[in-house]
Amino acid sequence: MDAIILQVLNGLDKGSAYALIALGLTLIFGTLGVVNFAHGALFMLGAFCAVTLNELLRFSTETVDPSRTDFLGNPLKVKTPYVENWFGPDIGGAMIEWSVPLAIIFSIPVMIAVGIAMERGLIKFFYKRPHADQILVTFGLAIVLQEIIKYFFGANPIPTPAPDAFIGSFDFGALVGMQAGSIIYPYWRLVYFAFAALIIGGGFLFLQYTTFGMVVRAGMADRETVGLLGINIDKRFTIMFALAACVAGLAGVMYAPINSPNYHMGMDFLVLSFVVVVVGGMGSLPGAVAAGFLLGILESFASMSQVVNLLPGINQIIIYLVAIIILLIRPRGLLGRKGVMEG
Amino acid sequence: MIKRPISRRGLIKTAGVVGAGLAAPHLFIRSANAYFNEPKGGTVTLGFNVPQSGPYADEGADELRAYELAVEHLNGGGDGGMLNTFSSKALKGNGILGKKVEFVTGDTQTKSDAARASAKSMIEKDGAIMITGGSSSGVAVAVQSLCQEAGVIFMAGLTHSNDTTGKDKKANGFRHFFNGYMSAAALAPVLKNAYGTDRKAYHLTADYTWGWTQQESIAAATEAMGWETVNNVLTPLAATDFSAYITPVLQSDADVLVLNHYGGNMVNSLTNAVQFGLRDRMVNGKNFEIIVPLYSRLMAKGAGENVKGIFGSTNWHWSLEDEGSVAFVQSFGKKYGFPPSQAAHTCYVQTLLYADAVERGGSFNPCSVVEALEGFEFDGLGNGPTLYRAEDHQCFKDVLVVKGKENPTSEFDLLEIVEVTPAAQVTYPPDHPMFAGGDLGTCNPGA
Amino acid sequence: MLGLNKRDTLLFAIVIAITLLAPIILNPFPVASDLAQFNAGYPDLMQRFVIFGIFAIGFNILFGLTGYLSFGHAAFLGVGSYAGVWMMKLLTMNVVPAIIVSVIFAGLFSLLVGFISLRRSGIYFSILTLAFAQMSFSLAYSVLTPITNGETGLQLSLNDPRILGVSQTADGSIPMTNFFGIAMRDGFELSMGGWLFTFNAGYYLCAAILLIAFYVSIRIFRSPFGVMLKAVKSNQQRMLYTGLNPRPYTLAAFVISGMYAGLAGGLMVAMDPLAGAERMQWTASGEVVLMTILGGTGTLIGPILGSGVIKYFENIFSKINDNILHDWFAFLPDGLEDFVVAIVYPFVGKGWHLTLGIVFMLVVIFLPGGIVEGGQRIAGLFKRKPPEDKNKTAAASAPSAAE
Amino acid sequence: MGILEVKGVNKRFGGLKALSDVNLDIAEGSVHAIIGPNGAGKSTLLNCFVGRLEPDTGTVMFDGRSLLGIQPFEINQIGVSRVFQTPEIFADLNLLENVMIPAFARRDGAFKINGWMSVGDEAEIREEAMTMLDELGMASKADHIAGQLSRGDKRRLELAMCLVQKPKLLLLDEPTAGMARADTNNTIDLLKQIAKRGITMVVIEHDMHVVFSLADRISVLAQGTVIVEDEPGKIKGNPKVQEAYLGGAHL
Repeated sequence: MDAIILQVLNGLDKGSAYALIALGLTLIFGTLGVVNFAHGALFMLGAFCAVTLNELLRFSTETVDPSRTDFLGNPLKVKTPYVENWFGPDIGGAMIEWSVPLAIIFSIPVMIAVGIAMERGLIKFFYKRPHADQILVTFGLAIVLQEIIKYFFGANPIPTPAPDAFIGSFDFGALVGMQAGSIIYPYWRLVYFAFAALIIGGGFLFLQYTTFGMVVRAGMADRETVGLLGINIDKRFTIMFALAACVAGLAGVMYAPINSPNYHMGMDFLVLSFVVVVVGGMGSLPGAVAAGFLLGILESFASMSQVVNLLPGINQIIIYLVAIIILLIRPRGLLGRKGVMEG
Repeated sequence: MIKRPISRRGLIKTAGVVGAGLAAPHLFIRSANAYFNEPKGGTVTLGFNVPQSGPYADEGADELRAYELAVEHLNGGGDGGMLNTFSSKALKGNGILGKKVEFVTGDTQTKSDAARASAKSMIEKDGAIMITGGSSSGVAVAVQSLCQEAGVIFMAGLTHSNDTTGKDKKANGFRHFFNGYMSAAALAPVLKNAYGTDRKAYHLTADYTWGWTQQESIAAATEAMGWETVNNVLTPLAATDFSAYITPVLQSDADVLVLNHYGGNMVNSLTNAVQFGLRDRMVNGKNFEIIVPLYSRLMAKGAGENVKGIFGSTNWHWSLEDEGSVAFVQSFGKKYGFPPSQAAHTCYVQTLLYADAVERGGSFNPCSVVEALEGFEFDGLGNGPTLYRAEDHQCFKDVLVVKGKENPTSEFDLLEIVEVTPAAQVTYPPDHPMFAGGDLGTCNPGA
Repeated sequence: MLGLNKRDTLLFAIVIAITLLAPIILNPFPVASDLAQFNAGYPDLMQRFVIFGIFAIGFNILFGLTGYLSFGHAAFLGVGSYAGVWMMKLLTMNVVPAIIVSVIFAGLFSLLVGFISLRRSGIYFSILTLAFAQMSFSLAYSVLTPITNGETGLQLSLNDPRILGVSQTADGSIPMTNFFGIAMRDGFELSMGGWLFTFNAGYYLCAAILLIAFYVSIRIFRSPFGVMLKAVKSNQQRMLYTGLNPRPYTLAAFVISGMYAGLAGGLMVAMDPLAGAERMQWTASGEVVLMTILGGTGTLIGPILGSGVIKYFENIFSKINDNILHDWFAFLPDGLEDFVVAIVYPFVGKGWHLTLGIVFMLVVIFLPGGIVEGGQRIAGLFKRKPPEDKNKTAAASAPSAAE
Repeated sequence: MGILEVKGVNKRFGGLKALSDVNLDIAEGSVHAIIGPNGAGKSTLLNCFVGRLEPDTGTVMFDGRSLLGIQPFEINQIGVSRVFQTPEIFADLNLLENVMIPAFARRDGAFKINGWMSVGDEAEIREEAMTMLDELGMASKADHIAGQLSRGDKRRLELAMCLVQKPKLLLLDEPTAGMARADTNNTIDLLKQIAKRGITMVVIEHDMHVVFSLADRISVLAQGTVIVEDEPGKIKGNPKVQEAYLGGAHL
């Protein structure tokens, strides 16, 4: 029982990441009709916003400590971050420690700028082009983005820890009177889940209750008609794309403490998030979210050794197997509409 | 960017062209030489095949630095590094057999296909007489068998699977790096001292050949001293989030978690395990412990604070105090500004060992090199007295047991050496069951 | 000639000439010159050009004609490779049975995958094929290791129970792959002045098969069957009400292209008897998609050009390291040399992916029809010269009329 | 007995009764028009003939064979061709290919791999297609891409594609929808010529001018049921029809 609850939590957590990426992806499909293979790269850029801020805050002066030596036998250079010099070790240290939450603020303008630049500079020329061209150009862009990150940050993962306050686990078991320590879950992962819920909920409210959202939803239902309305649809598309980039970026920022970011993490997520979007149904926002959580939870359950012992290798293929089954039963995914991306 | 002395390659080749140009066009069959890719003229070409893209690119870059350093030393440049401490004095700093050493580089992408393509291009296009490098066992085994077929020598880089010198061993291939069995043999006594003999171990294992052989080795060694292996769960290579594999550990009565992972998998699984509070856990009245049998300093950096206090093994570490290691760290550190990784060390040493074997054998003929290396005993290259065993082409030398350092003084100072396990303790018979099933075959000079 | 019209015959003749002379054409620089780095005329790369050309030609029969975008074709190549290696392990080192078995197994596997995946269209079809390929890859890498030898890749060993032939040669090594006694590694070198050309038996076997594959593809493109496949892409509704059943047409195209992939896989192991699981990964499937689009989707010659470009970058650009750059720019004053090297270095060697990404973007932005369109535009500049000249490219890509 | 016999066809969509007890008997060689106000069920009925929809009850017999439970391409193969309201053509292909495809379909059946033949060598089919294009006045455009034609030309192309199959029954769904008057008249002339070849035609049409110029018989459909079936002359004055068309607008 405990094991199942824990796997549900794991699944929700994994699903949060899938859902957040898939949300933006399906939004771009639905409104702009663009297959964006660079969406994973946006997630990766978000994570590297956290890394960059962390490194900026750690930018240090060097003083020589003659009492100790470095690996070559020279006197050791001791680094003191500027922020600690400026604000004192307490506040400065806290700023470094809280770099991931701070990076949320830092990343929003960055990701919006990236989104606008991408849409205005590249994507908008591809609205009318075949999907194959869109795939090629966005895939090229994804490679370029990740190679740039690799050039500056290297290929190895870079640790980006959460603030100390979030290190440790929350004891659900003790809360409901079960044995202490039986169901514990790391704070930061709970934060991630809450954050995802907030973004997803906020996104839906925004689309449901604002004029902008109405236009977007109308656009997803029938792109041509909205195009005919012509109320500066270009600008809305740009904003839409920037928002999707921003959501992917934030998902990346928050993910950084869970797994140390590396330059190819976007590609790792790209294929899975495409599967999520399609299983959910192209262009369906609730579908993407539902499929994200569904696949996350199933993936977690398939990892349990009881299951794997029964079906060796099931944990390797569960997502794809489920995707095949769902697509055969429901031709347009869980909540997809007819005619979207079927041509 | 580091400026390198301009090679005279262009000059020499131009001279060669003038000579060749005068001759009439002529055909020749590939196998006309005494052996394949026999170096003609004043240079010899080595092929450095390392991952330059993909997750191990940084490790590959470090290997490449070591190779360039080794070439510099072989050609008499720099401070000579470990040439000065090497017990064999055959190398004179005038290249190999008087031929200037040149090199070509390629990208393995850590895929066996791409690695073979890259190695083939070095052999076929650039006339490389020896291929070396790599950062995974799959690639090492694939390239090793290619070199066997082509008739060139393969000096393996970082490869830790038992199979490389076990069931997939080849006469033309040599491994300096240690392996899963040796990790286990070195770790077991240390773990016994630190954690006692009554422990229940839970294994998470990367689901491919290297992971399996390491898990098998560790399980056997720890069970021999009284530990119980409660579970072994295979994790997909592509896994990035290990939470689904960590939470069942909480449910089990295990009090030790063994992470048979490397690279990105290791960073993530260790980070996740620590996130879930495993290290603060008490089970059966004992502190829960995590073990990472194969450590890499480059990768440990990615796990940050999480490595502190965690045991593992490593082939070599820059903080070793022996003469050879100090000389290597000095010359590497002066050139690049940071200490070398274990991968860099192995690659540097392999290059020197190859060059030395050619000098001693007096020929670049792969069969002569094989003969010179088989049963070769040497010292002064770090790791103490070392034997290249003839039966399986595996080096036997001291293995380091290390622990994540609690108070690092710099970003390189992540591991501290707990024990240097002497070679005798990690030596196994060539017909050990974990290494059975292969056949070295005979050396292939490719002619 | 050969049942082809004039333009196709010309195109085919050009392709024949290029493939046969490739060892010379691809080695334009003398061995000793600095530019020799750009020579691609060594056996392994030439074989790869041709093998991936076959793979892409086959993929184009599916994607270019029917418009169904498969993201899982690498799985068929992988299955073909495994089948081929097993054939060599169990039967004979002659490559012919291995290649035939590769094609058959890939065909059967693509029949299964196609039968299921073709129940859906558009991106749903793409994801179904992707899912099958990823499952194949994951299982081959792990659970199926007894059959596939997992991470390392399936390779020959010294004690294979080979029915026709020996397990090991007299001198204790693994026998070489051969074509009725001609070893694939054999060949001869021609040295002329500073130039060195390698004529390799394996390459010429691949080239011969490429020519057959290319010829078959021309026949299919020009046949009523090919027209039906184009009809599938154009309007399935109309097809259905015109008395045509689109499903078997699409399935046939899928299986044919799967067999081409298997042929490519079989040739890969015939040249180099190792089958790695990575060749089934989604990135490998993506690669053939990129090759086709880059070259020019739906054109005859485009896929071959696209695969050539990508393989050239992978094998040539990735080998340029900073030492070589310093050699090249040695004529510049020191400071300037360092500067130039610093500028160029991120794009070559370990940065070859970056250059490839940029090439993808540039081609698709400026040449929507791929490289073939680039050729057409260049041909357009010389439009004064009438037909012959234009045929070269126009035949390859003139819109519907020709294709 | 007619070539197309429809008996007791009923079709429901959820709570909505789209067709109720529809009976039709269409004589071979005749032009039969089905008219009726919007939502009367005309298109639903047509879709029941071509395998797109399956009636809940009832039978549809063509030339003695049931059209129910078989696929659209099978229906076409036994001699039923259909023209759509918005022309369905192969927009990426040229006109000649557009017409050759149905000709191949007639000769080779629903599926045949003839990948070794060259289209260029199929002189007979080519000839047939060219003749058909010529008859419809489009021979000069044979190598144009179909997608670039005007709407009227697309309609004619679609007709050519149907006619080249020499169907026994031709179903036309609003063949003049959205056409200018001149084009409409051309189309009427064309359809009249086709009728002379003895091809049975079923036409759904709004434009009464077209209906009365073409039809031999007319069925009026209202609220899913046939209220009147008669000759054109007698339909005009029928009060039921006038009522069906909302308060009796003059026909």
